[in-house]
Amino acid sequence: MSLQTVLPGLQLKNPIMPASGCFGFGREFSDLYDLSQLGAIIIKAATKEARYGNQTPRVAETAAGMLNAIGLQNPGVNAIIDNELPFLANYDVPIVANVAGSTVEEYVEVTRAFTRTSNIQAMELNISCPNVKEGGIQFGTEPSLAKEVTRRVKEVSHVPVYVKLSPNVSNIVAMAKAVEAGGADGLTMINTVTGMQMNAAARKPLLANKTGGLSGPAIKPIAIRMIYEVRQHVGLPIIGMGGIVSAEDVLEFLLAGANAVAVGTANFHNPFVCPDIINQLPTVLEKYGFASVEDAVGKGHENANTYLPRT
Amino acid sequence: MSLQTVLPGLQLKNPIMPASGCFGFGREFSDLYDLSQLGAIIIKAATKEARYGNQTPRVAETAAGMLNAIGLQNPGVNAIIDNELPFLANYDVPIVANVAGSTVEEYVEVTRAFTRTSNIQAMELNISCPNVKEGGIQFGTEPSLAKEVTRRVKEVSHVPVYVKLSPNVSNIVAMAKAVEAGGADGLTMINTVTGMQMNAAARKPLLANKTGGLSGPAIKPIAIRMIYEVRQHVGLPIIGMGGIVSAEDVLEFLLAGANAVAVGTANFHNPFVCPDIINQLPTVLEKYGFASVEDAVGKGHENANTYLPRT
Amino acid sequence: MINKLDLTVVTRQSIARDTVELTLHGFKDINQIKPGQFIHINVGSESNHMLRRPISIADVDQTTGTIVIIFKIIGAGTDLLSKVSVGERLDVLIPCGTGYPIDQISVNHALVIGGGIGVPPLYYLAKQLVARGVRVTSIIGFQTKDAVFYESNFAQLGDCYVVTDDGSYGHKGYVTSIIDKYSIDYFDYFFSCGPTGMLRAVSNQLQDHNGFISIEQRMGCGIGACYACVVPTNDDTNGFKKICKDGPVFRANEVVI
Amino acid sequence: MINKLDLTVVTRQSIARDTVELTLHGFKDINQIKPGQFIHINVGSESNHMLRRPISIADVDQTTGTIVIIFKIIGAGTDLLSKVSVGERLDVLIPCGTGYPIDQISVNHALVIGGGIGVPPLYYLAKQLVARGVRVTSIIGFQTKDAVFYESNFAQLGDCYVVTDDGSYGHKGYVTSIIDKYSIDYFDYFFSCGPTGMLRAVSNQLQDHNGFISIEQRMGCGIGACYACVVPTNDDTNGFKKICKDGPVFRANEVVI
Ligand SMILES: Cc1cc2nc3c(=O)[nH]c(=O)nc-3n(C[C@H](O)[C@H](O)[C@H](O)COP(=O)(O)OP(=O)(O)OC[C@H]3O[C@@H](n4cnc5c(N)ncnc54)[C@H](O)[C@@H]3O)c2cc1C
Ligand SMILES: Cc1cc2nc3c(=O)[nH]c(=O)nc-3n(C[C@H](O)[C@H](O)[C@H](O)COP(=O)(O)OP(=O)(O)OC[C@H]3O[C@@H](n4cnc5c(N)ncnc54)[C@H](O)[C@@H]3O)c2cc1C
Ligand SMILES: Cc1cc2nc3c(=O)[nH]c(=O)nc-3n(C[C@H](O)[C@H](O)[C@H](O)COP(=O)(O)O)c2cc1C
Ligand SMILES: Cc1cc2nc3c(=O)[nH]c(=O)nc-3n(C[C@H](O)[C@H](O)[C@H](O)COP(=O)(O)O)c2cc1C
Ligand code: FES
Ligand code: FES
Repeated sequence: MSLQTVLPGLQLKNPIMPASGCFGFGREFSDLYDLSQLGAIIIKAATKEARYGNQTPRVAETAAGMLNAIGLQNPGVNAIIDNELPFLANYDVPIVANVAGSTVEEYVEVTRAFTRTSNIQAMELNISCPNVKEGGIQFGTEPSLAKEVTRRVKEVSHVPVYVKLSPNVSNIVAMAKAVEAGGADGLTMINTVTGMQMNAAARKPLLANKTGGLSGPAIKPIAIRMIYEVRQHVGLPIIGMGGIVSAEDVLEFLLAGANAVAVGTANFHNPFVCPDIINQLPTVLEKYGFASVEDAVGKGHENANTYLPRT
Repeated sequence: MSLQTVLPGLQLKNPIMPASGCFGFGREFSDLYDLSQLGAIIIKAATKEARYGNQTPRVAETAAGMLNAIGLQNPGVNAIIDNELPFLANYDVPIVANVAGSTVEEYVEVTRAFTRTSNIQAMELNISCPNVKEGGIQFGTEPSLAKEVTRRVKEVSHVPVYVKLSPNVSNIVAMAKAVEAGGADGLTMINTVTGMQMNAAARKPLLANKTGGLSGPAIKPIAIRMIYEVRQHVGLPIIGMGGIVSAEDVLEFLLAGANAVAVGTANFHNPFVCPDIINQLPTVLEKYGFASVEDAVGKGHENANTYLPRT
Repeated sequence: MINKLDLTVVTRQSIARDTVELTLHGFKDINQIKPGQFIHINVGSESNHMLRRPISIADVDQTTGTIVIIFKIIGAGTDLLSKVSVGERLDVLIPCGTGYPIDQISVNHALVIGGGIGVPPLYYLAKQLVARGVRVTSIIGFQTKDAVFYESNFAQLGDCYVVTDDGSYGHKGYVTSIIDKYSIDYFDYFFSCGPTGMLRAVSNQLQDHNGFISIEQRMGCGIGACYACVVPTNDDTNGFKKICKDGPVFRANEVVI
Repeated sequence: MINKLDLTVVTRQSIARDTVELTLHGFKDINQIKPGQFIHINVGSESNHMLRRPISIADVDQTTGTIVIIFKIIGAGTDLLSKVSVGERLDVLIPCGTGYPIDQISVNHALVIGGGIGVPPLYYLAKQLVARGVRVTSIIGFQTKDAVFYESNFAQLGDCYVVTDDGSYGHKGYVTSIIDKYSIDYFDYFFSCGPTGMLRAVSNQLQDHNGFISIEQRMGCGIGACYACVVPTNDDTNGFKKICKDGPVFRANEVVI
């Protein structure tokens, strides 16, 4: 059975890729299995300079999920290009760089920095960061800001740009349309849902950062709903994510309209989750009567926009 | 230990009440235990006329939660006043009516209808309904609409009005401030998060209504975060809800700034969950060093607005 | 009155492919149970399984004070339930719903028609009818040979026809074909439980007969409080019934299926 | 290299209040394990417990091919873990982290200082030191008498002082008071594991000595990929270490605690 699928910049052997921030730069997982099995790898966020991130504790367990407030810790875009990407180039797997920043200028600079490497095949624009210039409003919750940062990044990027949508919005379709208007080549969705846990003994929020991003199966219904809604109105390819732990979950995302998927938090529960899902996917597709991955995409809709690859 | 707490219109023996829609009008649960044990009861939504609601299936199980799309099925405000409230008046427990509508006028008419009964002590304005006149925009996601419907309802209401906030918004604080400006006496939060589940065999969304509201422990971190954020900026009393299943959960809500709580979905898993929590609450409060319910409220904050009862 | 109880698993047996029979002990008032009622079972914590699972009462043994349930493993909840060990306890709501009103009707010869996991509640019904001197003819349908269960139990109570969709056992075809083939029209009431498609076919074919059907729907509370399980009534009142409380048993054509 | 394995529970024993000792079998390369390393344990499904729990390796038995872990029940995860039965299998990542570098240092007399659930990893450390001819003095601290465990195990390896916060057993006070009281300064390395407050006090008091400490933090992946468990280094480089991979053992004063 064919698991292949072609998205802008990405020739995927299969639609499964680890999500940004849950797989580092692949080194640790490369000790566990051959990374060339993966459809692609989305690496940890890159900012202009190295960032230490938030204070610890940075993670908390929640019902069917977890909260994280890592705070974009990363060695900076240049160190990533020099020290991490060459290692990943040893594997036969497309790499998606995750780009973050606090100002439009930072996004643009990180994107420009990446143009000097041929070791990435696409970029994922993480617009869930607060915009320091706009007083901390998130790029990802204000359509006009999202459109603007997409447009500016597209001007300098040498690879297709996927914009990663935040679920913390009243109207996800408006956000998708805004980044489409900004020239996005694709969407990835969803990022984490902002949440909090209290530490009753300490009488304060458990995470040092107070709030954190909720991920895992708890948010899967939110992700499916948002992908379904966006697919009704927007024709861009979608890489879906949010709570995937099994091949059945992947099928649910494909039916909702995702063209491929990313697996985040589940890597912590089972570090082999990505190859496990890749192995089980053909059986699950067959069980439900699908002949290939592409055959299942969007089939949960009566009428919907479809992404038609430009081949 | 004192579990008492006083909120506008509500003299609560304890801070535990069943959430709207998860307890009907109390009849079924009255066969299981004495309803007078409860802090209060929030009854099922009332609309002007009887409504049948959505097609079935109306519920689906999700990881640590469920989706529902009941669709405000209810016998209409007059039948509720005549057939349901007199039964509840047999118990020594404050009743909160949940008011819903598709237009501002419907909210006002339902509220006005309730003025002929003395069997309710407060109202909860369910502003998560789509406004048919405004093309289906939810009252609960647009601050100006929320303010307007609050103001209009307050004009006619004979009891304090709590406005129930929807979590499906970019900025929950803006919503809380808007309904405060509209004259709300208190807040209840959160309503369900919009979600979806796919039925792979049928190749369509599992719920007949396609989308449904996500509730249960899965959404607890979202509820805690929103209550914490609102408590930082708004001084209204808050009845917190979203995923409560235990007395520890209740404490988490109190620390985040809730003055009392409602328990929804957990009633389906354990129909005795409310009395169970009421029994366990003193032990849990004591374990964490609190002398009463009111002693714990807002203690998870360094600095926050507090609701000071006007006594 | 509905009770919340921990019942002890006394026996656990696989009786057909993916089909498990449990005997449960611990409910004192089993003589209260009406055929067609169900229990609402907690299959896991709130994190694993927020919603209980409704399973019909398939038999009641007054002497041992036990009840029997029979269920098919179709998803995560029934899978977990199938793994309980003898001696473990199950948290259940019992008894739920309104059963077949056999004491309110006068019946001489009953036709009992079950399909798949709709068969279990009909067994206790048939036993109760026979105990009241009613002659019982039963037609029980399954997908395939491996799925057949309780044939001999029904056969002990009267004529029993078994059908399978694929003809791998008993008669090939649907339960309705048996009614035609053997011109079964000498009964005064029919009682049916099974997939919606089957219930529709049965209700259509037997529209000139009195009868009762038992229907399924996804449930929340299981006690009548949440409006998850409603079904419109088949009249002009715009009315509705709650399957968990007013049902699962309804007069044929009482509700829209 | 880290392995994901199902280890079989060989013994399960309560050794102090809320404190459970498990012996686990099934990891072939146990001679690879360094004292101070941990295993990352899956305690439930993704719905129940998304995150694994890190627990130190307390002992390794080359002859039976087993490892020992000792943990305190402090929350839902350790509670579930405490309920495993002998014969059940635990899904673990093994071995995780970087242990005490005892083969890279030259040591004659070691002072081992443990507090509470920081005591377990020090037992395998002490055994390995003794096996290398090192003299070992140990100070182990607990909250109260009921919580004390492994006193005789440590006593068999050298001088062992037990302290309790409330004085209900052994010496009253903190581990640091023993060092003062008995003027323990004749060691060339100290090795410590326990609550952060204790590690700070020990590091302060023994700042003129060489030593190693083992620290805790809430973890995500447990293998170095997620940056959940970082700790800043104690120098001017603005650097950091990952506790799950570079640690949990660090040179005293190498990181900011
Ligand atoms: C009144 C009544 C009596 C029943 N009696 C029996 C019986 O005796 N034997 C038997 O095998 N089955 C019976 N069923 C069906 C049984 O409830 C479902 O097969 C079971 O709930 C499936 O749970 P799951 O977790 O395995 O499946 P999943 O598909 O994983 O369940 C997901 C959710 O859907 C619900 N659901 C799925 N299928 C059904 C269904 N057919 N009816 C109602 N809810 C469903 C589940 O309860 C759960 O909330 C009965 C259903 C009803 C309403
Ligand atoms: C390297 C390392 C070695 C450890 N070795 C041992 C040991 O040998 N024996 C022992 O009893 N304990 C040990 N701990 C602590 C142990 O991991 C926690 O007690 C345990 O994770 C608590 O889980 P819980 O579900 O019971 O508690 P909960 O508080 O319900 O756990 C909630 C979350 O917080 C995390 N968490 C809570 N407390 C801690 C903690 N102290 N350290 C790290 N994460 C925590 C849990 O892993 C989980 O993700 C060690 C911790 C680390 C980091
Ligand atoms: C620990 C952790 C770190 C993350 N870091 C990033 C990041 O750096 N950039 C980003 O775009 N998303 C990040 N995410 C979000 C994930 O990529 C993903 O969108 C989200 O977790 C939902 O998927 P999941 O439920 O499968 O984890 C992170 C998530 C987690 C749990
Ligand atoms: C089946 C069901 C029906 C509900 N009906 C209503 C309703 O009629 N009006 C309303 O304001 N909220 C309704 N809610 C939302 C709950 O009152 C509550 O806000 C939400 O479920 C979160 O709490 P929980 O996680 O404890 O269930 C309903 C929830 C469920 C699960
Ligand atoms: S399941 Fe709640 S009313 Fe029937
Ligand atoms: S726990 Fe993931 S890096 Fe340490």
